[in-house]
Amino acid sequence: AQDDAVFRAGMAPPVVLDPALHTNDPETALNRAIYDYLVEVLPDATVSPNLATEWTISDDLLTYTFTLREGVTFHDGSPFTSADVVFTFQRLQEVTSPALNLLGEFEVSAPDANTVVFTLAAVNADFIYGVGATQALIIQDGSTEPNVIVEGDNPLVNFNGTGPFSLESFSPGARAVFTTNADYWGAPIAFGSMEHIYFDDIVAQVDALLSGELDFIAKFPAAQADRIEAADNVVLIELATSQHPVIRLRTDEGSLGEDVRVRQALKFATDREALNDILLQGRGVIGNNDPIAPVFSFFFDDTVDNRGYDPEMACALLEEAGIGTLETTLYGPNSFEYEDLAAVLEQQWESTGCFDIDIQIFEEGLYYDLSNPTNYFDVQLGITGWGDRPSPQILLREAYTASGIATGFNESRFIDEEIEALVAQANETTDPETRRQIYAQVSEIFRERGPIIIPYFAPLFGATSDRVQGLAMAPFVGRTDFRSVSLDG
Amino acid sequence: MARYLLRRIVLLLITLLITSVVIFALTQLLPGDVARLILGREAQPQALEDLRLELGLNDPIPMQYVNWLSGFVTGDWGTSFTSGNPPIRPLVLERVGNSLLLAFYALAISIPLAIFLGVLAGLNENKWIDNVISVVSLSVVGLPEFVTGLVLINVFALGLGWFPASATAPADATFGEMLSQLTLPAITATFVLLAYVVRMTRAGMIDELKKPYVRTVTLKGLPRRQVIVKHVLRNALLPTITVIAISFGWLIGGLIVIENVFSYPGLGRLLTAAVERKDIPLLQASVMVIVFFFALANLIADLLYALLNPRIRLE
Amino acid sequence: MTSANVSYDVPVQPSALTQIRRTLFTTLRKLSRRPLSLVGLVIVLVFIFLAIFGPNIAPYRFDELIRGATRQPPSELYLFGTDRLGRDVFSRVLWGAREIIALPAIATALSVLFGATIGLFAGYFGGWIDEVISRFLDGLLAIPALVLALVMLGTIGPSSFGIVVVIVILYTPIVARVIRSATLNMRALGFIEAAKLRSESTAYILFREILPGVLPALVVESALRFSYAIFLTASLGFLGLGVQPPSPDWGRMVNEARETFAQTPWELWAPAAAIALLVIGVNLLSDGLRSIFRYEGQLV
Amino acid sequence: MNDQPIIEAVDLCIDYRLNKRWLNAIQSVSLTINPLEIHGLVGESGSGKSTLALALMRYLAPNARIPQGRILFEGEDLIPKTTAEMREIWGSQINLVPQDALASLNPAYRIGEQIAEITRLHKGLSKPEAWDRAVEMLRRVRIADPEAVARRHPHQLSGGMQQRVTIAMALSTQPRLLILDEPTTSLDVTTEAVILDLFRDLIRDNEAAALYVSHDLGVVAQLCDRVTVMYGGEVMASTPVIEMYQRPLHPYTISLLASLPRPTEGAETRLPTIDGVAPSLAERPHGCVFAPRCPVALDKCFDEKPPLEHIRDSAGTSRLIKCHRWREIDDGTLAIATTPVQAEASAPPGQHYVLKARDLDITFEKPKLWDRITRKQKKAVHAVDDVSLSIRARSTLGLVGESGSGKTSLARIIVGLYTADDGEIELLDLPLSLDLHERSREALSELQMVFQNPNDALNPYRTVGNALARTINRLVTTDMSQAAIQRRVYELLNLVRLTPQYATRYPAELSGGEKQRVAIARAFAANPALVIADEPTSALDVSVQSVILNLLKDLRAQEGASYLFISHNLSAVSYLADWIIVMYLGHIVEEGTQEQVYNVPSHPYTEALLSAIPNPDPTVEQGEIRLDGEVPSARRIPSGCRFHTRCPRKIGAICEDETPPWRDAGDEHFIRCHIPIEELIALQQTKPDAQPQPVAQAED
Ligand SMILES: Nc1ncnc2c1ncn2[C@@H]1O[C@H](COP(=O)(O)OP(=O)(O)OP(=O)(O)O)[C@@H](O)[C@H]1O
Ligand SMILES: Nc1ncnc2c1ncn2[C@@H]1O[C@H](COP(=O)(O)OP(=O)(O)OP(=O)(O)O)[C@@H](O)[C@H]1O
Ligand SMILES: [Mg+2]
Ligand SMILES: [Mg+2]
Repeated sequence: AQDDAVFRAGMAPPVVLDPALHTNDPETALNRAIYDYLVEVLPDATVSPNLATEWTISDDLLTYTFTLREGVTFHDGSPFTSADVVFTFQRLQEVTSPALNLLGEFEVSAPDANTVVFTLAAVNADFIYGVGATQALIIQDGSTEPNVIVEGDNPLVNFNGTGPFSLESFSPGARAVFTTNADYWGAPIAFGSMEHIYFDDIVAQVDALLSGELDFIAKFPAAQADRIEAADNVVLIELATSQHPVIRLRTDEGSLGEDVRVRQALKFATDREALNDILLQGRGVIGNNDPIAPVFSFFFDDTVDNRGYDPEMACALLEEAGIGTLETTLYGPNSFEYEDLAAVLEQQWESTGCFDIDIQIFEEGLYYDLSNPTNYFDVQLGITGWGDRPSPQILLREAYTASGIATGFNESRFIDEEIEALVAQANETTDPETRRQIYAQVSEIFRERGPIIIPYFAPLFGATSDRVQGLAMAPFVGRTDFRSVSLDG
Repeated sequence: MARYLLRRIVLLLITLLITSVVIFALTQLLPGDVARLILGREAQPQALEDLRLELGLNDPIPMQYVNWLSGFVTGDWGTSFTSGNPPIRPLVLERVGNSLLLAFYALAISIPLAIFLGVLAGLNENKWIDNVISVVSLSVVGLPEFVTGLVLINVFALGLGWFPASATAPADATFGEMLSQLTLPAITATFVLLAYVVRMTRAGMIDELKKPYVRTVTLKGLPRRQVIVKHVLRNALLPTITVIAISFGWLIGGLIVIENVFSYPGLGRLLTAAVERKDIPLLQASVMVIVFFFALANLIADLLYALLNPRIRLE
Repeated sequence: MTSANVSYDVPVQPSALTQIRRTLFTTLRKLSRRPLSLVGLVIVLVFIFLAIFGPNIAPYRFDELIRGATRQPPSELYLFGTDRLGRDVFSRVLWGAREIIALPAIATALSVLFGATIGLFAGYFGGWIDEVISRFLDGLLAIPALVLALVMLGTIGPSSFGIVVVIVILYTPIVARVIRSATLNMRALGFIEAAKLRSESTAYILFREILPGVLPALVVESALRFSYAIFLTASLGFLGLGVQPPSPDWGRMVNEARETFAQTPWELWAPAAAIALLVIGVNLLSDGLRSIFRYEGQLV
Repeated sequence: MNDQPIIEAVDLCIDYRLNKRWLNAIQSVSLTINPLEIHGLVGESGSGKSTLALALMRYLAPNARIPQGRILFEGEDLIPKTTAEMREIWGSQINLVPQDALASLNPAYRIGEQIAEITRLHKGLSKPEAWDRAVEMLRRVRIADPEAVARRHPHQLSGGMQQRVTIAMALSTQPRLLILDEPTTSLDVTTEAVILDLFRDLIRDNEAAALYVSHDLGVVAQLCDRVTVMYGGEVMASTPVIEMYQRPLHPYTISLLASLPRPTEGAETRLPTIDGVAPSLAERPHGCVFAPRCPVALDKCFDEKPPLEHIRDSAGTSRLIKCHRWREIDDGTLAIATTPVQAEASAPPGQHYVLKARDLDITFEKPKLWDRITRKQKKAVHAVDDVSLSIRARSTLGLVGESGSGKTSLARIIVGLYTADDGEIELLDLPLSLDLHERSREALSELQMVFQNPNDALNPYRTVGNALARTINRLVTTDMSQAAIQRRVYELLNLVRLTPQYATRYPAELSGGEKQRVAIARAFAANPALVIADEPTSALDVSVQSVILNLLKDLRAQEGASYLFISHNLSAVSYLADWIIVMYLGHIVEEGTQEQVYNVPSHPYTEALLSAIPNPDPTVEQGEIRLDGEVPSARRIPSGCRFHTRCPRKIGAICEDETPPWRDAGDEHFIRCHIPIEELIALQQTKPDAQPQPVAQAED
């Protein structure tokens, strides 16, 4: 191992450090460096052993038994046991971690020091993903305040995990420095230390990468991808994911999209090819205006005859709906290329002659904040960014069923009996082919009356300096596994 | 003079108190739910409510203010709502250190340059050299900081590779590395300051050169150099000193844009983050520190002015 | 010796129009003697012209996407090139001139209005009224501009209205301070006291006797404030608190163009140069005005 | 010592560049100053005195040039010299004593350093030597405690001391020639008298020659050997001082001398005046520059510039003169009216009073809350203390006193611009509120004021006509039509001898004298019963001063108003006033009729004021009483008799302890002094031996 080699990753500053509650990339990156998952969910949605060496599922699909790895220690030297796992999962329940979305209702117990048993309240096909969920990082038994900085000489005592790195220093908003854990149970890490350097500005990250101050960055807009491709000391990573912007209309009573013709009109007025060309230089993939992305290749139905750009039809539909000219405001966050997306959409729609659109862009944090008077969830017509999900099922369940209204995910208030039934059906089947057929029907319904436009599925960009080897960027960038990385020179 | 000093300090404290109320009031108006901002979009309602209770967000607002203020003056600045809930004081003080470093560096570049240019322009009032200085310094100030920063990065970091493109200030950096990192941000700040100080110095020179004592000194037969350096500059720089001290205040808290462009962990960025996350204790503490330095800079400006100006010093 | 029965038809006071024309003419004549100020004047006039007629000259609308013409370098067809979305940068810059007038100029005008009124009152009355007003202004001034802007805009949300409010809050105290000290210098002058001795109302003294005298200081300060306002709007745009797309606000354009600077540098240069040029013009002009007022005391 | 002149200007011209044109400021001037001579240079403002004086040092403004002429300093031409070469001469051979002493000293350095600098440079003295020499020079200009003063900064000294410092500086290198550019213009008469004595002695002691620039013929007459009179950039005449006074040959000199108000003249006369104003650079006539204002100009004078002739007059005196008609004046065939003419007869003062004021009091800068908190013993400024006065109908009450004695404060209390702390005022037998806001419009219209500085008396953004019309509108209560107001405006202009065309002019287009006339017209707009004039002529040239004084006198006759006329110039007061009150540090010390105050007995303070007036007749011995030091600060008013700290006739401890009683010298002539009237009369008929003493340091 090159003990003095430093791996430097650039990212936005983390805000929520609690391993059970964090949600975004830099937070996850920090946590998974310090802690380990019981099982590792790989980008291709397969699950592999990690702190758990193996597991069995009972026939009724209600009991999961995990066997734990032996000889693992925490950074402070204390051994890792089943008590830690039980504590961790109970804490997830206590703090109502987002991981519960996948885990559902369960009970956890430890028959012995090396075994943990989960008992489910109902069958849940996603449970195993829940065990490997972003927040399901194993903390030490009794850590009531994990990742809280304390006053005094040793402010980082609460950052105590079994992970490949231990936190050496942490300056909020500036950087985190990790040293490799010499006693790590896994394969030894090929470099001496790791730094996460926090940036507020994405262009600054790219500049720093280009001038050799960083080894890895991700999630930059397509325009920056061109720059990186053109430079010779860096390597561009382009990952097709299910990440996408959604342009959605509210469909609840009294809303614009209550009338299906309005939903249709918007779709006809949108030239998705042009959007992809202008905003992503054609790097995106056009889908079917439903959340089933082409990356889910098996589930994606490329035979759906999606309705193309037809401005006359759009106007005719509006006329028919008795609206004539649709005057409204398009809201959006200032992340990714969404500001530009709004500007281009406005032009496309207005050029049909039957739209009159204003744009209102909010700072990302504010826009996604439900207590803000104008937020993504309440506006009539808005752009929302949806991150990568490992399966279409999660997206459908979260965003387009009745249960999604209470959780703030069903922003279009789209409740369609057929969809409800299809999603419930898909939830209970583990057979891929059945699911595929269900999803084909879902696509058809979205084509018919879906309240959303998905202009494209944007690729996820990442880049490394040319000395980085063995880095496999995860679709959820924060979960990218740096253990296998090595550095040349 | 002592009386003057005392009076100024009392006024400074009053100003700080007024500002603290203003800031506190403003933060109360910030939209958005702190708990949700902290826990994010996917947080569960129960978790949100727990957090609110824990942070004392349900207390009446005047009580929150009094709690905060009494803590603040006794040195207990509380803990941040976010990023591992660090104790605020060490965090802010660390950033103050960074900001001071950048401020001093920027001043070290800009002051001698600006004074030199200003004197040169003032001595050649309305001649071509004056016009050139005036237009050039205005041109650099006419560009927003993020444009000059961008250009500097593209030319000197990405193009020539002389300096790093970011100034992320690792704790273990050597002084040389630090300087190299801070050069481009400091130059960017210089661009902003330059025109202002140049014009002040120039105006000071022109005003002073018109005063009768310059004629007296010249007619004593003193060499021109001595007339300028010993007599005119001494008085002409008085208003400039005020401007410099005030720009120092600006350098501490006003470099938000530059800190963003170069990702320098200064007070400005800390503050921006605090605003975005509605991290009220952190926001209040950092604004108070910025206002303190701003007011302190003004105080120092006044004192320096008084000290160097016998008319005030000897009252 | 008396000639009460003689009547003359010379008017006692020329009409306001004549007076304004005369003032304008003298100022222009004096300005034209200073080459740099003349340059400033020309720049400002050109920009005012563009603000009025820019949209008429512009070949495209500011938000019009030209099909198949994204990222075109400057050419005869697209004078300043086209941007990443295929909008004509030249047209956007022309439209933006109006935008610049609309935001920073309106905000400056309001600050000047409020600031001058407050300054006149504080300076004229002095005493505890002045003391209270001054302390309050000091308190506001002690908060750095961007900090206040950040917190305020975080509060009311990024909107044109919000930006105007922020600029007004920031600049009113500054203008008030300048006008206050100018007024302080004037309130003991003979003609003010003469007005008191003929029992003029306070409002008359403030706005008819004093205001014309502080006007030069006000003009110069407004010019200065205006250029800072342009700057501040641009910075706010950078921090994500600026005006809304697809506005051709120059600050916004510069900020948007940052991301594609490597591919379409012209998209950044055109608005950046426009800002710089306007700031230079305004400052050169205000420099000129300042020296005219300073050395020659008055306009007529 | 040889006969070679110290400095000689020959046919010197100086141009200024204005608006891209070269304008002639000094036209073919010749001037010679011989060793040991004190040469006076007089002329109205703008006549080019300063330009010439500095040019003699070869010091020019950046926009000036010397198109022709020579400047010979001890025979050597200075014009071809470079500035670097001149630096050898500046400060060592030719030194300047500037006008505004405070502005001419660098505020940042100690007095001692500023003097020492020059001897270090030119005499090669070491630092301590130079410092010692500076202290020595301060002692020579009779500054008490020179060691301490040397360590002070300029602003810590009083005006008189500052002026002493500049002269100490100028003399410290024993120059051959001193240029003094109006060094006493901004000082009080009493201070001026002391400084002039000092100059006279020091210049003589140092065996230097001097050029003394002044607009005050009195000062020049008392100090100089020879006088050069300038007008419009040209030398009009150059004469030994006695000759200038006794046998002036140039019409300009004659008129100038005649227009000076003299203390001895009665109140019922008009001063001869010079009409018109001095021309600006751009509009100088091409004939004789003085022709347009000359009472005896011929057509020839307008067409042809007279030469500057070196002549010997009928009495054999050698003179320079520039006039076509000097011979006629010399041989007596041409006479120019110089005696004051009888004024228009006016009704004698009435018996009833237009104004009675009792026990007026005002205090400034009372300690504020802050001072009480910091327990700072801050003294208030007691500017007017227990002053009573009354003014009869159609009469003038003159008010004199040194700067800071409270004259302006008193005037402003009466018109209501300051609200007195205490006291009563009756206007036309009706009580008048002390607060301006409570005064009725009628009361306001009866009581108007003419301010000291004509330059800020009028709003620069309003025409003359508008200013007058507005006043009529506000103060004349009967409704007047627009046309009637307009008519009244023209009437008023006519009253102050301005043509109707002035109605459309802006103040910037008027000369100082014209502005003051408009201000006077404004004061008369509502037919006031009482006009208060606070030093209305002190900012004006001598020639203009006489015009304004005449005007005021005429208006009193025509309009039947009374005046409270304030001046530090006793001559001007005597010309106009029927009664006079003398103020010192907020107190009245003497009051009586004009004759009473001017004659024995008078208060020792009045005596000193009278003694200090420089008389333009060099043959008249100047009074010898000099007041030491400056007026004490009104914050620290001396105990007992306020004047005891400076009184040359102080009789002992009683003066320090007890407030002096009012003594009646007969016929309502009151003097506030411990010395009984008879003793005062006896004392004042013999001359006291006043010793020049070092001045005490100014306070603060
Ligand atoms: N630097 C200059 N540029 C242009 N004109 C000037 C300059 N200095 C003086 N003048 C003009 O030259 C004329 C003579 O000025 P100067 O100062 O010599 O007069 P003065 O007799 O000393 O007057 P005062 O009594 O007011 O001091 C005036 O009309 C003045 O306006
Ligand atoms: N508004 C004021 N505030 C404070 N002190 C004042 C004010 N007005 C006058 N004084 C002080 O009162 C005293 C008398 O001043 P005043 O102006 O009445 O004297 P004056 O005789 O008119 O003098 P001068 O000849 O200089 O005009 C001075 O010490 C002056 O400093
Ligand atoms: Mg002069
Ligand atoms: Mg006065």
